[in-house]
Amino acid sequence: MDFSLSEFQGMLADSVGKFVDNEYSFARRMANADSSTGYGEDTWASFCELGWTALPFPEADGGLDGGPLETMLLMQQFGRGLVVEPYLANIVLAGGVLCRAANAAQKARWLQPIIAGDLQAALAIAEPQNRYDHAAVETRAVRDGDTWVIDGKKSVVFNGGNADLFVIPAESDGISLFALASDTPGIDVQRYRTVDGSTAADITLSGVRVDDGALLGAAGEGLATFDAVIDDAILAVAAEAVGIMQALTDKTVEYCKNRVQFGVPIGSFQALQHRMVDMLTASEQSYSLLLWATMACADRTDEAKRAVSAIKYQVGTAGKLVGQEAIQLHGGMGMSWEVDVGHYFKRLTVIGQILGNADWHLDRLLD
Amino acid sequence: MDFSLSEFQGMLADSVGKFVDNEYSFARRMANADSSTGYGEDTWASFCELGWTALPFPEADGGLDGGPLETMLLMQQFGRGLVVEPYLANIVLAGGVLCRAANAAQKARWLQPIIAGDLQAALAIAEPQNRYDHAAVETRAVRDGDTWVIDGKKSVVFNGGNADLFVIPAESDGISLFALASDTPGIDVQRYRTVDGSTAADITLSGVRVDDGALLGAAGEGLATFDAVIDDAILAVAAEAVGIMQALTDKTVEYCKNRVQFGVPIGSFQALQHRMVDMLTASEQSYSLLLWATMACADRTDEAKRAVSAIKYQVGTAGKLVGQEAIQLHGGMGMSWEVDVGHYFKRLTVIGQILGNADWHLDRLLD
Amino acid sequence: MHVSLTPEESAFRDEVRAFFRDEVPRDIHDKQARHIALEPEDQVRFQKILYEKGWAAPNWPVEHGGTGWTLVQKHIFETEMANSNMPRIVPFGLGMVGPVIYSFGNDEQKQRFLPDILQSNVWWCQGYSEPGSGSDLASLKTRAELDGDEYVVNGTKIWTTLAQYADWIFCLVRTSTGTARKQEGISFLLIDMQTPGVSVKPIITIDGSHEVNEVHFENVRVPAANLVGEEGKGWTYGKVLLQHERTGTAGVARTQYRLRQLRDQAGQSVRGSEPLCKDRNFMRRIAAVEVELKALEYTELRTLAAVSAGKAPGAESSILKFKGTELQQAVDELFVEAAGYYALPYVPEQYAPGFPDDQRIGAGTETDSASHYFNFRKASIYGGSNEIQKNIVAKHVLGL
Amino acid sequence: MHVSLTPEESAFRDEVRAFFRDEVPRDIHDKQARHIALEPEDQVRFQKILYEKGWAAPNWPVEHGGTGWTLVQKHIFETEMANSNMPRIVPFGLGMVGPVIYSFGNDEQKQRFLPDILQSNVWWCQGYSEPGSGSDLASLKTRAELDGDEYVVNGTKIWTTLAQYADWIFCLVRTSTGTARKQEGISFLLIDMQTPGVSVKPIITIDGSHEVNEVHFENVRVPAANLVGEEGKGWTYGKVLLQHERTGTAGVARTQYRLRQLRDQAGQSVRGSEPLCKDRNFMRRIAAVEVELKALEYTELRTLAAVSAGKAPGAESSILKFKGTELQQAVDELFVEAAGYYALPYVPEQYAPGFPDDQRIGAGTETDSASHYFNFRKASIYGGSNEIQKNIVAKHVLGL
Repeated sequence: MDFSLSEFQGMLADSVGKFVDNEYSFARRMANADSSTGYGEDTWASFCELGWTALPFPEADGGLDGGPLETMLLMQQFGRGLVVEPYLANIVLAGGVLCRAANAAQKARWLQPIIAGDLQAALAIAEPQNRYDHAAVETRAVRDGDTWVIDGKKSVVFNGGNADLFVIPAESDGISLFALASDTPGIDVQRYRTVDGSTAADITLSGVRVDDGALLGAAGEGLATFDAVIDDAILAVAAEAVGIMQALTDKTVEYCKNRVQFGVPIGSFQALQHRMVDMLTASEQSYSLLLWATMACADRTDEAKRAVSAIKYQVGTAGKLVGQEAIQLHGGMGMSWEVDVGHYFKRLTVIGQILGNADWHLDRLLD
Repeated sequence: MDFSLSEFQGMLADSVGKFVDNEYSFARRMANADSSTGYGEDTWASFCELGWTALPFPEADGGLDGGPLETMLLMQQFGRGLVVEPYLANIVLAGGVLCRAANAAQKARWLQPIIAGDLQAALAIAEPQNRYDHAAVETRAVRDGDTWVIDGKKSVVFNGGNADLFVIPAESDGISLFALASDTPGIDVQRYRTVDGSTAADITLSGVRVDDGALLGAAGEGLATFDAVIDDAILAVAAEAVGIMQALTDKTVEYCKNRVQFGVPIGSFQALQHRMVDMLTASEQSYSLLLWATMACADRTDEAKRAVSAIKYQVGTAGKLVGQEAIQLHGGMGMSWEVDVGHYFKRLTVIGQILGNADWHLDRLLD
Repeated sequence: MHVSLTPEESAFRDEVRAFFRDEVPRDIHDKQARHIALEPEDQVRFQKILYEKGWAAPNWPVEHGGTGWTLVQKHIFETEMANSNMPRIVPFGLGMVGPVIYSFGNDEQKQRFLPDILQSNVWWCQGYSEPGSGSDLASLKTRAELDGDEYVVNGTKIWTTLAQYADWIFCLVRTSTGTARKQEGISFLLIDMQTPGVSVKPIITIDGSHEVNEVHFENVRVPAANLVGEEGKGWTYGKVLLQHERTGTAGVARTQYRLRQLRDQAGQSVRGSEPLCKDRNFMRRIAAVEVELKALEYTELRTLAAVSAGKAPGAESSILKFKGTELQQAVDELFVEAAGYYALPYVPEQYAPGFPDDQRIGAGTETDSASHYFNFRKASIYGGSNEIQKNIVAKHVLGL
Repeated sequence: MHVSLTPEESAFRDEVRAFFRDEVPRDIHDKQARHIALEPEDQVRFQKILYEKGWAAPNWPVEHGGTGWTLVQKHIFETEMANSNMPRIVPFGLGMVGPVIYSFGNDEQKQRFLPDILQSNVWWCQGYSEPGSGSDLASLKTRAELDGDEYVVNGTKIWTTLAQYADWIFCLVRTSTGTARKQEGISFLLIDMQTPGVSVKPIITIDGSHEVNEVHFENVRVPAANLVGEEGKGWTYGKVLLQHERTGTAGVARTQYRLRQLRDQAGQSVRGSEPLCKDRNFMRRIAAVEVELKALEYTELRTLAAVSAGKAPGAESSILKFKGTELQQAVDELFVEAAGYYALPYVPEQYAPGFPDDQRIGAGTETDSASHYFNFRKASIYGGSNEIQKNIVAKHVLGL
């Protein structure tokens, strides 16, 4: 048992932290979110240059061989800076599936361009009827001669409006994973913005026809990959949530030290002090559990699966408390679009809603 | 819709309130609880004189024709005064069954003496296996010629150690209700004190043999009576709980106004002020819901059944908050046997545990 | 003590219910059901229908156009209005400045302003908060200096709801400085928004909507005749108004209605899936809020009964405000959680008039849940933050 | 970063586990399992077994008898001690006065007191709180006036845990008055309980138990040699001790153990009924506490890692205290709720040695749940109330 960072980990955390502090102001973030793609293409190019798009992939695939701990360090800083770029969608989710399930040719075609920043991809997690049970896939892939015919509907696909490539789980005696170019005939994309300043899309697949070259891994055996990538994504957004909670706690304390009412800073009011202590505690407890969960997954202990649900539950409940209190203690300022706090709150809310909410994961802990 | 009290109701609330204020000091309460019976026999005699033991019974049975509202007014004051006497067990529970199910001869034999203060009775609600589902009775009554043979085990019978008469629900193609003298052969009584200063008993029935004179109402048709009496009892303890919460809130506010730390009354600390406001709110909300639930039952509206579960849920959750905060804000004083606050807290805890806890009743609201 | 309605009360309930069902235009019903924001004209049209019926101002004295209803009738009216999913009454005229004018204004002011308020001819807004004075309202700095028979007003009001539509604004302004207590020297002034020097600057809130504004006053000349009551006594009038406002903000009936909508929504299956109502944990959370709402309904009735027995709405109204908004917000949360992933899409255009229902993202109004949740975080902040309410209760109810 | 144990750490864990299993007498295991209160002799016997093994004081410096363990070893030891359901170490000697003496005492004091503490030869108690000074500890009034080479002590200490068994008491006393700050002029004094003028008066707590006391000092003459450190600096020493105490009171491993016991209990059927573990709502509540405990385990490890990296246990230990006690109390509540009606019986005699198990009321130890719950409401009050801890965090961590 050991909490110390390796040299590489220390440098990584440091460089992402510096980027967020020096290159990624709130104004920049809002401008990126307001752009046509909903993220900063320049910013993404910087991520590639800094090697972050390569971080979680094996060296053999041109990656930096990072694991859950490295992703955690990066995402925590991204949370702190409220980074809107589609790292989760593109690298952790779509990249994660490709890295695990694609063959060499497929990796060359899709994973390398992702790492290089030349391809945007998206994994379809949810369907309209399956709420948080990503394995309950009703989109069907049917064999027809040499081809597969895919029909179904996918909900709220992160980065779905920007993606050149969709990774689509479909039912075919088990779950199969397909990589589909977004311009494949039969794919209809309804793009929209999301409340956290990002973008997503609903996708309808109608008689989409592809050959085996689109199949990632063996037919009907994609669930293990799908599950593993979802777990990775949960750890990643949990780390992001922890970064957000830390930022919100800091910002709220700072605001309350400076906001004067009744002739004194409101931070001098004991009732508010105790509530900020509760925010800090929720944030610190979440960080502690994040460390445990991420290490458990990195070390592949028996507890790993439970740890993933535990941390998602934790950031769901703690995130709600910290986010709501941050708004409340900022008063009208917390309600203003012009002020960063509300945007942190909204992203924290979104994290609570995706990949299984707190209730869902607490329930999983009973089984 | 009308919140005003009738003249009788106003006088009743007034007289019980005055008794509690003037005749029932905390010292008296503790002495009553410490006596061999666990209650004050003199005090009980006063209740009879004042007519309170007759309150909920019809005039035809020698009662005062009170309903849920009158019981509420009395029990709320009893809560405020932390009355330890077995009004719930003797009058509301055992008396309630006798009043509803007994025939004239049985009433003359058992109900009249209860009203007169000459008989202590107890209704067995729980069994070791049935948790809060009072209808899941495993005690069995089997017909053998002209007699019934009863076998089973009853848990935590309030007033069970003092009772001359047990009212025992038993399964016999439906639930039958039996009135058994406590000295009937085959009845074993394990008497003990309870954490709220009262007494109770576990009862084992082994081949207890009685004739039809012991049967209250028709064989196998006792459940409706049993249910109705449990509902009455829930309303009664809810009113008691509201009285306790009001007392605890008042006592805590008073204590915090007087307890000086850091050179000022601790009631001047905003964090504690807001917590006392939360206590007040929980107490007021409980009182409001109590009014609704009791009126709904008195008026027999469609909501009556749900109202009973709602108020028991409410006093369970609010009672926990108010009780715990009262102790916490009293600090060491709240932990002391010599101080009344802890005893209010314990009674409130017990009310939360009996007749279905908050979780149980919230679940009933879903059905 | 009785919870049941008398036959007369039942008949009144039926009348109110039928009125909302039959006399309010279908397009308003329809917009409400589909979460389409009402235009100001819709709002005025609705309020004028109430006026025609004589029901515009149930809480006003009869001589000024009130209804003379009993407490129970008012409760029935509120409940039926919520159950019929009617628009909220814009409160600034009928709920706020109206009562101040009929309580503290002079006869000329009553004649001049009350009829237009009652008929919703004039749109009012409220100028209380300032950038530096949020919870500490009495520290307000907007100055009104008497110059002849006019006040010259300079300063900034903030969080002014719907000022972009307003014809008039009622303001707390400072008419003298250097008073012993900062609550002194504040006056209550009525200002025509068309007066030169008044400007409105939008504030966008975190849900992306434009509801609130900054209102700037630069040498705005206001006739002294627009002063309500005595100069320097504005704080007293404003406080009465705030207590009225707080009682109103509990919004129990409306939250109860929304909770029933949520129950309905949870009962619906999406493409054959098990409906959310099979999730006992979620339903327990609904039930728990429902119990608290029922309790608050009776807390409000008890408070109003005390008021109708002659007591002014006092510090108890603060409990209604903070508990009522907590429960509103609890229901908002449950809607967001019910929506699952469909809480994410931000598609305000699909809640604009004319957008075809079948092209909406998500089922029903799921995608409106997060915006509603974000927007209504304001509820625990405005009208005196919930923390201020707890201070009031601690001081004036508990005597701490 | 790693969560897994190294082979050496695993071996250490096995050694500790085997030690508690094999070297601690059966009667102690048995009493613990049956919730039978240990006699003081049992407690001393247990602590002496630890001493013989060299494990009496893992946190002490090696030169004074500590173990020299790593942070991880200490964590393993704590966890295994809890998992083996061992008695709690009586903290006043080993956990409190010992560290003060080896940190601030002179050599003579170290030689005189530390060996007896380490060997549990002497029972200590703690004289901090006074009737008028609870949370406001520094307002203490017990006076110690130097008279020749003796202090004459007068005053009253309250909530003194297990003073009825104590040989010695360590006290904060006021050695000078009229100081600029009330924290000044406080000294740390060791007093033999046998000294004339010391008297102990029991306080019964709401669960009916006798754990705490008032200790009165009437002209008690204490050799000046019993002053630890400098006169007037006692507050500093006492604060260090309190921070040690707070770190210790998190009690995560023990609460985790109790939660597993509760899981076992919930898995048992009473006379064929459906066991409580089928109640998903109850099990969700267990799981929620379990998550928070796991988080607190790592919060504690992080704090200790910082300490072992050279930082003194600081204000962060306050978080461990209030969160740890909240979770202890949450588990107490769950035990009460699991007991249902059997939370009611108050039968302390059945938890006395020699009472036959088969005559107990209720199954297992259900009837102990309410007493435990009542008794441990103290946890959020003592050692500096949880409110004081939050004040400390607000001031020293958040800088408010």
